[in-house]
Amino acid sequence: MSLYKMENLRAVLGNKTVLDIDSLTVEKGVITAFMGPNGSGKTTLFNILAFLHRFHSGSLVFDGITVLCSQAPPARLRQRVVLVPQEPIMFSSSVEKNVAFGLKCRGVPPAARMRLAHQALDEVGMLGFAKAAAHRLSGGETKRVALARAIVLEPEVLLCDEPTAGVDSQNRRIILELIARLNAQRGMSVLITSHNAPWLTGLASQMVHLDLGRIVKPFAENTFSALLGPDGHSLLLTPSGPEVLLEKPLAADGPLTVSLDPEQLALLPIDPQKAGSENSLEGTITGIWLKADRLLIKVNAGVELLVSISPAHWKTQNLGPGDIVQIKITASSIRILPEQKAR
Amino acid sequence: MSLYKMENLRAVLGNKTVLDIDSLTVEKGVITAFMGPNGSGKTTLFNILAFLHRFHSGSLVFDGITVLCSQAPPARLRQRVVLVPQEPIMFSSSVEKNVAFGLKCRGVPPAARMRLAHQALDEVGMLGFAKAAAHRLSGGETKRVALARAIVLEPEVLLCDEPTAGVDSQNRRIILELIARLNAQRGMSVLITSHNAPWLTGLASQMVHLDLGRIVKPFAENTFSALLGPDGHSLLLTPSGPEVLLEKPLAADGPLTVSLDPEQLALLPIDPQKAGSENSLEGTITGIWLKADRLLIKVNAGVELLVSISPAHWKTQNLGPGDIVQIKITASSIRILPEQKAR
Amino acid sequence: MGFFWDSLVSAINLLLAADSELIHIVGVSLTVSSSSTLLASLAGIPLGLFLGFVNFLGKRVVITLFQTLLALPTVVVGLFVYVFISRRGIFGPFDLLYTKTAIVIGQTILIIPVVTVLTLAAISRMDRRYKDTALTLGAGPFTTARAVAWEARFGIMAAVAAAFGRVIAEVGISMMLGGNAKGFTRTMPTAMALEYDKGEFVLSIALGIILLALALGVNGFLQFFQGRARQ
Amino acid sequence: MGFFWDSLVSAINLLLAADSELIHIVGVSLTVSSSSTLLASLAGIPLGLFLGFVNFLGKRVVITLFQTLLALPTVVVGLFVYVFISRRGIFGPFDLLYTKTAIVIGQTILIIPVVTVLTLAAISRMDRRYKDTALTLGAGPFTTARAVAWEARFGIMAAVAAAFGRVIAEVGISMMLGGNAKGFTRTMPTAMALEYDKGEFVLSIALGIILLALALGVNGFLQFFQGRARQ
Amino acid sequence: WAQNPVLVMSTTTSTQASGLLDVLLPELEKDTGIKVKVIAKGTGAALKDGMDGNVDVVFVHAKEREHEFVQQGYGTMRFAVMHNDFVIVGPPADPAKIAGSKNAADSLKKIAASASPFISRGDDSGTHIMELDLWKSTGLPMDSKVTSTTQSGKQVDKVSISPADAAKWYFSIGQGMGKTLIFADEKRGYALTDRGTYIKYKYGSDTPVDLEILCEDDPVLHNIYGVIPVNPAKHPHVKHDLAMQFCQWLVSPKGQALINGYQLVGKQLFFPDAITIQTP
Ligand SMILES: Nc1ncnc2c1ncn2[C@@H]1O[C@H](COP(=O)(O)OP(=O)(O)OP(=O)(O)O)[C@@H](O)[C@H]1O
Ligand SMILES: Nc1ncnc2c1ncn2[C@@H]1O[C@H](COP(=O)(O)OP(=O)(O)OP(=O)(O)O)[C@@H](O)[C@H]1O
Ligand SMILES: [Mg+2]
Ligand SMILES: [Mg+2]
Repeated sequence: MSLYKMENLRAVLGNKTVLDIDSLTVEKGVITAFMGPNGSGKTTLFNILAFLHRFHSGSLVFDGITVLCSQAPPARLRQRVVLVPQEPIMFSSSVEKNVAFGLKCRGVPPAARMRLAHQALDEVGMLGFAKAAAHRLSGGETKRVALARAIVLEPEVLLCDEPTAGVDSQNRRIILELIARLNAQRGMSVLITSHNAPWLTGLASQMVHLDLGRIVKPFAENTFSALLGPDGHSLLLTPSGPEVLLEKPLAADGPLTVSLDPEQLALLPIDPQKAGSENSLEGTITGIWLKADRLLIKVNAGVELLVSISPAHWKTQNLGPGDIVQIKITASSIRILPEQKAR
Repeated sequence: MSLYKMENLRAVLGNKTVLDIDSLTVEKGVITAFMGPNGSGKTTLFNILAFLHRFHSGSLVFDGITVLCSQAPPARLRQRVVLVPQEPIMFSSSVEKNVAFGLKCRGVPPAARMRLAHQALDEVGMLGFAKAAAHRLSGGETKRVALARAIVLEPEVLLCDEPTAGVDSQNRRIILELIARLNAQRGMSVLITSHNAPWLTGLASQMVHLDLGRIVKPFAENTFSALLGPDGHSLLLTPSGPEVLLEKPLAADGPLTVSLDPEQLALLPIDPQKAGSENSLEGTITGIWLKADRLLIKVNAGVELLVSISPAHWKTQNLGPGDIVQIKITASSIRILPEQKAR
Repeated sequence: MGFFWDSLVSAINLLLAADSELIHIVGVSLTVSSSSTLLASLAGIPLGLFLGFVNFLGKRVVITLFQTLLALPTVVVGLFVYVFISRRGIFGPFDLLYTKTAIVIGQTILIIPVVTVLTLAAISRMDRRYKDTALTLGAGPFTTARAVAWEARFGIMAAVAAAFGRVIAEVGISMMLGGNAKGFTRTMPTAMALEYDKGEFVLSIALGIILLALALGVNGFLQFFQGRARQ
Repeated sequence: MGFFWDSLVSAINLLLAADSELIHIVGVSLTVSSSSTLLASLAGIPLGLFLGFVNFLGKRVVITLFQTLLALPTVVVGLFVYVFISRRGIFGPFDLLYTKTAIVIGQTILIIPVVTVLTLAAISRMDRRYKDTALTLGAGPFTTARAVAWEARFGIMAAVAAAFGRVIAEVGISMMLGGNAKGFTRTMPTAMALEYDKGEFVLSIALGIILLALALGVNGFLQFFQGRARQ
Repeated sequence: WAQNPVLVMSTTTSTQASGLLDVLLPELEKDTGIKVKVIAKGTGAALKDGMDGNVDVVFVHAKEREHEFVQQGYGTMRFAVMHNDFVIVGPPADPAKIAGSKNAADSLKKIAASASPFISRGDDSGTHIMELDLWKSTGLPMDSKVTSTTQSGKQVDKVSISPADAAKWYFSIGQGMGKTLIFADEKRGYALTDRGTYIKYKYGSDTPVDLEILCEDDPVLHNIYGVIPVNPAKHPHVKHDLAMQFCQWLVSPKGQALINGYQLVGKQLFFPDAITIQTP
């Protein structure tokens, strides 16, 4: 079943179209991840999905209920959806009172609400701070209390805007485990944003990529700033690196943003005869990951490149970290991205 | 030469000792990284080192100048040190005016200051936003403009409190390259905090680990919450996992925090005969890194464990990502950490 | 300077004599101005919160009107209320003119705009995230307003303090609606105005000193609680 | 209600007649109250910023004193200034009594505490990071104060608006130090008080309506610029 | 004293400011048990209070308007209570040379001729009306100014008059008697004042005004006070019986003797009109 259904959803802030989603459906009961560079509209979208801010045109359907852009966001839906913002703010009272706030709004009696608040604080490892002044907490502590303040309400939908930014590595893991558990055990729908792709891969069952407010094909990895060669037929990935030939010539001013599809890159052992040949870069393997059923190889070639190959192919090549390899860039792997401009 | 020299530096906020540094020297002209869990006092320390907040007792010497705890932080030193805070705030004017602010304070004429501001904005990829309203930027955009606002001043010392949290992956790389360049080309001393250890390793030449306001031996990786077995002789790393025998019995209430030294862990191919034996865990290899001259192997064994081995040893074992291995935990690899408590 | 010295000595003498008339006047002043401050706060704080939170057509105009009402002259308020409560007015039969109640009504009208505008100013500078946080945690409009008002409490307290200062020193309305009747509706400022009219400058200033001492007491008391609340 | 209708019609008639006396009174009112608001802002805003930023022994006491001075009675201010500028006072030779300057002096003293306390309230709620950001970027105390004041500008504007409202409708000081001399120092509020004393209630309210219209104009003008600044 | 009947009276500021009421009212309460709530304001506003039924009795000094008040049915009857007199005061230097004059109109002429500052109350008070009558009797040219207001939908014109060509020296300040004297002192000018207020500001103040009586004893300068109960036919709620009792007490030998005996710094301020009392 679908939780959110958006059609032609547009949000304008100032006089800039910050969000422009043609069509997007978010499923119920799963974890959906929203990725995208800074300013791509993630926070704007979450504020709309939490019924806090208005949108400008288009349609939004939440669990079968149509939300109109012409009206103030519907207050009665807000009890079903809770947002943990990117930079949460604490009310200037104690930590436990902050966590109990939402329960109080829901009419939970004082004793029960303190018990539940302490339980939630324990989950994020902040129980020891229950009586501390909430507005004086450190950045990461605030983040964790804000999560506790949301999950204590056991909402149908939890919106987490970068829940782990600023949180230390141990607590990051605890938070991610907590989110996974809430989803698995209670069927809570979770929407999450992050710039940290690797750990999201295992967690989310749907990944939405945003750029300049639009939904785009993912290109999170291997995105570079590049210069067009003088004839428009080639690209310079690094100021000192080799040229890469393009399929067809381009006309552009200044630097371009290009993305290389990891699946379309080939990894070859170094061949002294062919050194410095066209469309290939040389680099050192610095890491290897397992991602779904593919291996991701990280190569430092002046810029860092990711190459995706099958585990079977890997075994045949007998390569390991520290080895020097050659990456072949096919013209079909190159995607030119629209340059990000203000207003 | 030493840039900062601290002795018995204590900071008390509310009625909690937030910082208590016995002795610490930060070198000039290098990049120093400060690591530590949430609430360990990183931000508090940076505010003191930027001469913004006072400390409570002890001594601080900056470049040969003694700063007294009994007096307000010395204003004249502030022009030499610039802080980029964890959650920067923008003045409600345009982005370029924000970046030019510090130059104006230094009496740079208007034309020059706009040129320099635009240059700095270009470095962090925010030139397109020069005329935008600074206080309306997204989280990551704010972070990047705040960095531009600091580097445009070319200070002797740059303090960056989590400069990359909330910044997208492409710009994260740009920022780190920028910081490395400022250090290498202009000899700028850089102090940086982050929860993201991996990339700091290559960047920083000194790493300082904080916990509960004190300087501690590093234990960034392999830190877990564990339960003491009923007799006090063994530890439970995962609720369902095997027990790990300790060198000597312990007495403790509730969960403990333990850290396993990656160097002291051994990686063995799976041995069906010895399966489930004491002090060993089974898991899947999920990643391999090169770090300095060692290989770091990431194993998912219910909890994620890092094992450090030599590249030579790795080659002999013929293992790869996806393979199942056994990790032997020696009693000497276990370190019990003090539990973090509020107040 | 001898003049101020004389006044100070007279003020102390007046206080030491604990004159029953003086005590009555002080009592009237305090009762009247705290009542009107209380009533104006009960109306003005919610009004300010409403203007800060709810968007409606012509809101800017309403805010401008309230800001204009900061310049409400006491004579206008006095006459306005007079028309209603004078014997010929609608509320004539209640015999309100020249009573403390009449002063309270007039003063409340006078300072509602003060409390409203300053409350609005206090909350309109609050971080928008306070409101959003309350809303997303499921708070209704009242709880949200209360949560934000709590965060803006020092600003709102300044609004109330400004309103109190305005009425405890107020002459015009107290004269017109209270009538400055000795033993009934004479307040500190009207007593001062009378002494001034009589040419008794020293006595007038002496009463002023006592009034300021009174205000100092009230403020010190509030500061003490603010200090405790700040912790 | 006929009374208010009469007043409104009279106000319009007065305006249509463009009576030279009325124009003079309006002129005096505007000159005097904008001068005193300007002077009080020049003193009160820096004072408020100072109290907000600089820590010194007894700061809490000084703040309490300023809060107390919100209750400064006009009679006290009037007499205080009178003692200095009357023919027998130190500044007697300057012949200031019963001039517009005298009113400006008195009104400025009256509203400095208003501007100070409300400026302090406005900046004390500002995010501490504004100050820290300015400092770390190398700003001196003045630039830092200016940067924070800029962020608190709407609160400070409310402070100034409150002060302006206070003086444009002020009677006591204008009477005592200006003397309400027709053609010289008569202001809108003193003219209203006079008409009230004469029992000319309709004329009094008519003047009040004109005064409020004037204040509305000033505030509408300010709102317009606020609106532009907000963009 | 909650049970005591309370009578509401509006009066002119001079009766209150002179301190006379502070002597009369306690005695009244002793004799009759009546407690008086005093509302002091200008003569015009005090009479208006009576017309609106806000008070039970008015105690003012504007003979013609008082008669009008009774004729129009607002008051039941007027009791003549007492009088004092007006004097013209001025700076000791006396630039208009009027010292010792017993002719008020003549003195004003000289003041106008010398263009010396003259401070007028300008507030339609009894004193102001008297002053304007004096100016009219000088035969000097007068300016009149018309202000139109609307009352009950009809246009009503108010005419205010003042000496012509006097912008430089004629100050109309619209304030009470005391303030007028202070103003005159400051401006080294002349003023018409009732004797009581002058005595108070000259001899009873810590900062005495530096003014001398320059013209007095002109028969036109009498200032007569009357007291009028508000008519219950117009305002049934008024305490007419108490008001009558109060008026009768005021004109009784006891009341008149108290008025006669009231002195400020050794000088008698008011002279009883209801009965003749032998002054020793
Ligand atoms: N009120 C506003 N007026 C103009 N532009 C705005 C306003 N608010 C946001 N923007 C712009 O809209 C864009 C989207 O902002 P948003 O906060 O949604 O980005 P984001 O994807 O959350 O970015 P980040 O990863 O940095 O948090 C940004 O470029 C931002 O500058
Ligand atoms: N004013 C204060 N009163 C009481 N405690 C405070 C105050 N300010 C900070 N603290 C506490 O001091 C500790 C250190 O805070 P600090 O901000 O320096 O941590 P940090 O290392 O920067 O953490 P993070 O990684 O979350 O940013 C935290 O536990 C915080 O709650
Ligand atoms: Mg965001
Ligand atoms: Mg921090």
